Amino acid sequence: MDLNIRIAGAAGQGVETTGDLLVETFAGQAVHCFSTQTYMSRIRGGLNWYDIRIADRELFSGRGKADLLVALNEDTLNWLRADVNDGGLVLFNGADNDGVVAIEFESVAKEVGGSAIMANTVAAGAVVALLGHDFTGLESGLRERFGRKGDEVVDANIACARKGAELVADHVGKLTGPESSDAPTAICSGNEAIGLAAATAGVKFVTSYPMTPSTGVITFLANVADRYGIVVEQAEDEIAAVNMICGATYAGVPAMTTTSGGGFALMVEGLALAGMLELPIYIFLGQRPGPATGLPTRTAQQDLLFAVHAGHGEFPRAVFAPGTPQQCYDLTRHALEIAHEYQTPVILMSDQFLADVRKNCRGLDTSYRPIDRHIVQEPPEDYLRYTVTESGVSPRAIPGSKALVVVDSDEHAEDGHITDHLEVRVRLQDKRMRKLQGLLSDVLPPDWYGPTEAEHVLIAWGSTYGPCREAVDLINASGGSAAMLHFSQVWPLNVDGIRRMLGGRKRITAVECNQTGQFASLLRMVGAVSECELLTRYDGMPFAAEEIARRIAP
Amino acid sequence: MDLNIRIAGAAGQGVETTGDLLVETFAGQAVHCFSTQTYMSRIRGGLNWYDIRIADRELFSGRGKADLLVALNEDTLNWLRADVNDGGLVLFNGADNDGVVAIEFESVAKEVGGSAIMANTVAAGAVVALLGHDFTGLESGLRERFGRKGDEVVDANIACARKGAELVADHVGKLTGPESSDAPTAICSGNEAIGLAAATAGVKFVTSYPMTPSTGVITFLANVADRYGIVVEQAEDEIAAVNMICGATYAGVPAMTTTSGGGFALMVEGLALAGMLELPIYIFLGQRPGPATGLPTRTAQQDLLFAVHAGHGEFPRAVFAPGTPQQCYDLTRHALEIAHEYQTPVILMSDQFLADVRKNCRGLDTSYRPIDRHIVQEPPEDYLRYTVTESGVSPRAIPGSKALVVVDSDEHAEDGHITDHLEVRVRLQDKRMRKLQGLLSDVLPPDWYGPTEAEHVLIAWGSTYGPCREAVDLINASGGSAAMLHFSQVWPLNVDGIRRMLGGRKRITAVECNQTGQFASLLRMVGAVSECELLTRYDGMPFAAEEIARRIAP
Amino acid sequence: MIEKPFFDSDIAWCPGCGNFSILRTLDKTVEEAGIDRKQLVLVSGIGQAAKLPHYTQANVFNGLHGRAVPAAVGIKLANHELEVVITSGDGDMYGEGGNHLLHNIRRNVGVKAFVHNNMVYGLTKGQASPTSEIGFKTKLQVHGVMSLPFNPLAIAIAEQCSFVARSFAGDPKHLQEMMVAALQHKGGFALLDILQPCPTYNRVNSFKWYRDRVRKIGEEHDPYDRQQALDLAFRWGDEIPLGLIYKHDRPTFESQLEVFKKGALVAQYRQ
Amino acid sequence: MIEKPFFDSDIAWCPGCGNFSILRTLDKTVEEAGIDRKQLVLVSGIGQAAKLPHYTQANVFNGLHGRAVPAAVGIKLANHELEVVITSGDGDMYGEGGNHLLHNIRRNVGVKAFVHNNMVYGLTKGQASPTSEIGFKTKLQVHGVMSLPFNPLAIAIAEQCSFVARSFAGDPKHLQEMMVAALQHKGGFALLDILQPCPTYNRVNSFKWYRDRVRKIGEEHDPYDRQQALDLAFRWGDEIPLGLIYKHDRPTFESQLEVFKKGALVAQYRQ
Ligand SMILES: Cc1ncc(C[n+]2csc(CCOP(=O)(O)OP(=O)(O)O)c2C)c(N)n1
Ligand SMILES: Cc1ncc(C[n+]2csc(CCOP(=O)(O)OP(=O)(O)O)c2C)c(N)n1
Ligand code: SF4
Ligand code: SF4
Ligand SMILES: [Mg+2]
Ligand SMILES: [Mg+2]
Repeated sequence: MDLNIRIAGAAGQGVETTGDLLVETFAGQAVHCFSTQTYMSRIRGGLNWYDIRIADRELFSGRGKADLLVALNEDTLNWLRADVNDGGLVLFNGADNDGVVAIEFESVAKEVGGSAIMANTVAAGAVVALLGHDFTGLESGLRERFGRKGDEVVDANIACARKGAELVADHVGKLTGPESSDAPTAICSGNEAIGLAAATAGVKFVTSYPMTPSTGVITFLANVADRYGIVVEQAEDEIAAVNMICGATYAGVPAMTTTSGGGFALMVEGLALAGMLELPIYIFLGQRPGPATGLPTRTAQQDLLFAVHAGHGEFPRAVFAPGTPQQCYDLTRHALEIAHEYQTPVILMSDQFLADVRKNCRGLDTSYRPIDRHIVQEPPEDYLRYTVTESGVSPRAIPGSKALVVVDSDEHAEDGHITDHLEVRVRLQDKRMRKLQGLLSDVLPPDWYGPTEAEHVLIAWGSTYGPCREAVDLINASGGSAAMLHFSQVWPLNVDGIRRMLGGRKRITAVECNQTGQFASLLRMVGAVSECELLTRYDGMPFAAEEIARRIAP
Repeated sequence: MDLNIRIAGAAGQGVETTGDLLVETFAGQAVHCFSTQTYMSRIRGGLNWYDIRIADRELFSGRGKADLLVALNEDTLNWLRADVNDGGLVLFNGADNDGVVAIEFESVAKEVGGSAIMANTVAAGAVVALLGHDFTGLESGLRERFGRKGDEVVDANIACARKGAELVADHVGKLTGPESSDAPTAICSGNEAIGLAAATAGVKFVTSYPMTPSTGVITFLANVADRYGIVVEQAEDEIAAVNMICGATYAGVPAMTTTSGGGFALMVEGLALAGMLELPIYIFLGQRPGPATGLPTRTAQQDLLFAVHAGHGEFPRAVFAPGTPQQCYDLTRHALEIAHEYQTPVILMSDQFLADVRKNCRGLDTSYRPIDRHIVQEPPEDYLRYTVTESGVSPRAIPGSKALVVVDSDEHAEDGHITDHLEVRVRLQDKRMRKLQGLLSDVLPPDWYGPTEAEHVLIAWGSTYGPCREAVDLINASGGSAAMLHFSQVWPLNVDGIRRMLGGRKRITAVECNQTGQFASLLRMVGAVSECELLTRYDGMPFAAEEIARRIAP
Repeated sequence: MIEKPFFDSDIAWCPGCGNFSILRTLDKTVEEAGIDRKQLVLVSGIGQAAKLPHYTQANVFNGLHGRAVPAAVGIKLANHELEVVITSGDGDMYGEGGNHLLHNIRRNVGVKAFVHNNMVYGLTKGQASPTSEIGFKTKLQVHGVMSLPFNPLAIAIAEQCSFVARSFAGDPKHLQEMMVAALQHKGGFALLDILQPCPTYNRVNSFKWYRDRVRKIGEEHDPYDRQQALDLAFRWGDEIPLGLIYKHDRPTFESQLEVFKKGALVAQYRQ
Repeated sequence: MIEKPFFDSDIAWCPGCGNFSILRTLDKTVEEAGIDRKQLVLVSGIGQAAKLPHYTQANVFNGLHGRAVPAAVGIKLANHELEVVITSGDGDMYGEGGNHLLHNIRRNVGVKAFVHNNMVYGLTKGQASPTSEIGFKTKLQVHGVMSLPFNPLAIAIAEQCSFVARSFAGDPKHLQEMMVAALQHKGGFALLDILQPCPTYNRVNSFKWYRDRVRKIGEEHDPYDRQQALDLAFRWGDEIPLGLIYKHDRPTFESQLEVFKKGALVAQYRQ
């Protein structure tokens, strides 16, 4: 049981609303879901779609073709009809049309006493019915969604859903959705997971300049700000954002910013500042295809080498790249901990694909569990902010305590004051760079998926986790011998560990959503691999598992 | 014959004026010179010095110790006296002091009818005399320098110089300077060479925000702007600078900006813009030690990996790193040509050391020889800015001609207009990246210096050219077997060529003014070397040849 | 994950958006003024407004968000024979690009800036812009905007900008007058702030809201009177003045450069 | 190439520099106002002025060139119990940092900005700054400055900044009065522009030049009168007004946040 439902239409037609409602409905019934979104850089018109894959086992990837296409307008029908699987169905928002199930959603919504915007509910009702799914899930979903708006709205929506169901009655049985299973009933998107992790980990100050696909994180945080006690402020530009969080972090609160490639480019000077001042800032970098504005609403993994080397001068940093919403949550917390433990900036890289992925998630703890900031509460009078230590980590005090805290972007002495003393320079630079050793000892080992003795290793990082993982299953099911090595931390790298895992394999292929194989380059740079094959995609769409399996010729 | 003269004093005491005068005097007499400057980030006080090394053969590096120290104040004397070679002399601006030649420069200047600022001339006269050098060179130098200010000033200066000479008469013969040789009588600093090359190559628009050590380039250009027909404008910030040159380049004139690491960080988004728009902008990056503000007046090579990977998304670029003022000149012109041939941004990396190096230079042509912009003068009516071609280079027209020229930072179609068509995206991205092949075919091969069969290869890039080159001589003179492989183009890299040159060597050592061996990392990343030793320095001072030879244990 | 190629886009604006009127009026202005489109460069940043150059015939430089002004100035300095017009959004010009506006008014290079001021960030789906009013609620400003709105006219006048005007997308006739005046202005940097309803993300400052408030300033107004001009600039609320609000005569950047006496830089390039 | 370590620096300013007086006056103000230095944070960017925090006793955040304001605002929002004072140069605050000034006046967070305005870039050896006068010649502006000088007071007033004042490094008494007023101001963002002679790179606007021109504004001036205030702000040349030029009352950013009702963010952090 593995079905892919595709809701497609113009921007402004409610593709997202319908999709969200359906994912929540299915998940609420403990069905495994995996949804993705594809949209254009415009507010109205064009072609957007929302894929919801449902199955009786955990899912990690989208699929190329749909089993059920819900076409919200005629153009969509024409464009996407060919991508429906044999035996699939098309539900069309319009007049009768050859071989499709046609319902005029808006008219129907109005007929049963709803308004035009309830067309989405009619569609959702029809889909749930078509798959032969239990209707109570959808009803309670509608109740939750519209409860605030009063019973009338709820009732109208339920009526719409029922009518949708009624109108497809003739077709029920043609498609069968998966049964409820042990899937977690909660769902979470990549961006929500990051926001929630930040809020619960004690981030107190968030400032960003809006930029797709990162905006969802700060929007999420704005909505939970009062609950968790956070100041969320839109910055005048990205430079302001990064410098504001440097200030806030200096003053003692965990702080973060969110951006995409172009905005990150503007933050690079501030990143180096955090490196020099030893400030534990957290930057969320949601990637999209470049260069420059590129394809603002599409996905890519093109900023890896940039992020790892961004900033003038040399300073330690850690760079994380989660592969699932769950990892978005776990690694955001972990990244904040690492940043504070080593007093150095961290970057968490995601992309449009993962930002919008929604998937059943177990255990996203919403309780407030602030991380340890590693702050010295009672510093001595003769406190020095940059005391040279063996680990490179100096005791950290914050202003307003018993000691003066001096930080300077110029090279400075242990007391934080500007220096031109070149021996001091070396001492302090060495101190800062020694933190790399600690960072290295705490590096997250890459995840291995598949048989230990696999001949062919697919190297993945960040959001390619899911598609690669499912590709491994596909390859092995058809007689291949593949495994995946997935990196959720991409900097620094534990060279010996990687060598051990990769040594003696017949084939190694880096699977990356970029053109040049950036992670493979990084692995070569640190001496972890010498040669490897590349499987790349850079048209702005994510990989699908089938595609990887197919393109990896045996 | 190889002497090192060190003029040292507080900022504001005329260290630079005296040094410049002496270098010009010696070079004017066809003596080989090599001068360097060391200064603090302040306007008055502190400790600055100016080393002038003179010899009877071409020089490429400074030296650690001085043979003649000119100490302009007492602190300086105390700090630097220990760094005078045995048999060396100290000329001290002050009252008699044990073992030094003491002259009160200012009083002497006033005595002979000059003013206090002519103290520098007294010092210069004394130095020239001490070395037993021909005095006419200094006199004509003074005439040239002060000619504009009238005969009186010239005469007073000459009187000061003569008096200085007179006062050291007792010590003449203790040090002997080199004879005139075949050295070019013109001298040039790294920064001047860049400015001159840009002006003569036809750069018409220069805009920068001041930042040490890059400011000398734009200042030079401001002074020759009227002569060469250039608009030189100080920008409100670095972001403005890079976007202004993108605009100017689009409109058809070669344009450039100058900056250092922190400013470059702010330009990174604009760099990606130039990559996407295919604009041949030229960025001069004068490095200094970071991170952040770091040591603003010191030297470093810490921005290599940053510069090579700067910018979101993937696009071709060429990065140059000259090793001498002559290369600064040649490569600036070459970089501009490459930029225009391939319609893509180029970066030229120097640093404080090389910026301030002054050395005899032959053949810095001051005549205006504008480069070929590769512009289609008469584009067809149906002109498309981004026509897909095999080389990736599209015919370039400029606005104001017979065709409309459309450029867009979003992904665009061949006509330059925004597109969401993902096949077009791939076609255009491939087109842009194909230019890398052309860039690669035009890559400058690294320079080999030393015996072909050397066992130990020192890898150098950029400004370490000179110190490494002289270190090779020192090592070989003392029975070693070393050669240098110097890269004046650091991106892209011709992997096979490098492998051929390095294959089978016993030892390879990368000599770099940074902590992590960034060029070695780059070589590993492209697969050109696997392992190599590192010899690094990152206290803000450049290498000296002796130091390299000494630190490379055999 | 579909492998099908996409189709090419039509105009990416919402039905009913004020941008359509600005586009039509600009086109009409250019036609009627007989401006040679080959000599016209439209420069923009990123945003909904910033897409305008794609929907007409002209040379186009669609650069980075916030950086239309420096790009335009670079173009104009490389070839001051070109007519260089910026058409971009309020976020672009007053937010991310604020520093460039500030310093280019001082520089007084003869580019014309037409700002589509919809008091919101359209393209990124409705966050506050620098001109959003206090209390304006969005998905990000959940408790409403708290910062005082940026007043582009007051700032420009305080900086003695050579030309400062305001118009309204809902009054194409007036808009055309102002565009013509800006294009005819030879005295340097010209700022034309255009009130542009965004029916999708700004439900407060709608067409109707503006129509009820805009007032064309009368003949009696002397745009050279800074005091009067500032007074108009500060008016907002029940009455919103439209028109040529301020002028200041001083030499343009271009007129002061020796180098330009020999013609445009690009024309001087001989090779 | 010397292998000897360097000595540590004393104060890196030139003898006779106006910065000394600003430093002394700030110290005196802090002492006399009884400000707890442990609760005081001095924030600066990069430049000669920006070195001030190193020469006194306070918490110090010496950040990036042009970015003092956002850093200060970040500090203040993380812990609004702290007294956060920016001391930085005109290039820093009005040039590179212009956008932050512009938008933080709107935001009205209670940080105090003391700008050492020497009308030149000191640290980088004498290029024009945004406030340099027309015709000012430097090594880079070889034909003299052509842009109209940036008028920080007029801009701040046009933006209805909550506190706008000007003083002169050559009049420590007046300077102290203004510093005290700024520090006592509880209404949000305060801008104090300090005329600071730079004898090394600005030979035009010398101590004497200022002394001959500065005029303390009289008691009769009503700082709440925007018109009057603008009038003073535009005065420059033979007479340069000093004093508290403008005030505007409106809620601070801090006072509007629910979250701050429970105390400073940093104090709320429990772990
Ligand atoms: C450096 C950078 N930051 C952020 C963005 C994302 N972004 C694109 S348009 C925009 C705001 C658009 O607002 P406005 O300029 O008012 O134009 P509108 O869409 O309202 O016409 C933003 C924040 C970007 N493209 N680049
Ligand atoms: C991003 C960046 N650009 C440029 C510089 C170089 N820089 C340092 S200070 C300065 C100007 C200083 O002028 P101002 O702020 O007026 O201070 P002053 O020295 O006059 O007191 C510049 C351009 C820098 N440090 N960082
Ligand atoms: S979002 Fe607003 S500004 Fe953008 S096109 Fe739609 S209506 Fe116009
Ligand atoms: S350069 Fe000017 S501002 Fe800087 S310390 Fe010297 S006199 Fe003061
Ligand atoms: Mg807008
Ligand atoms: Mg200054």
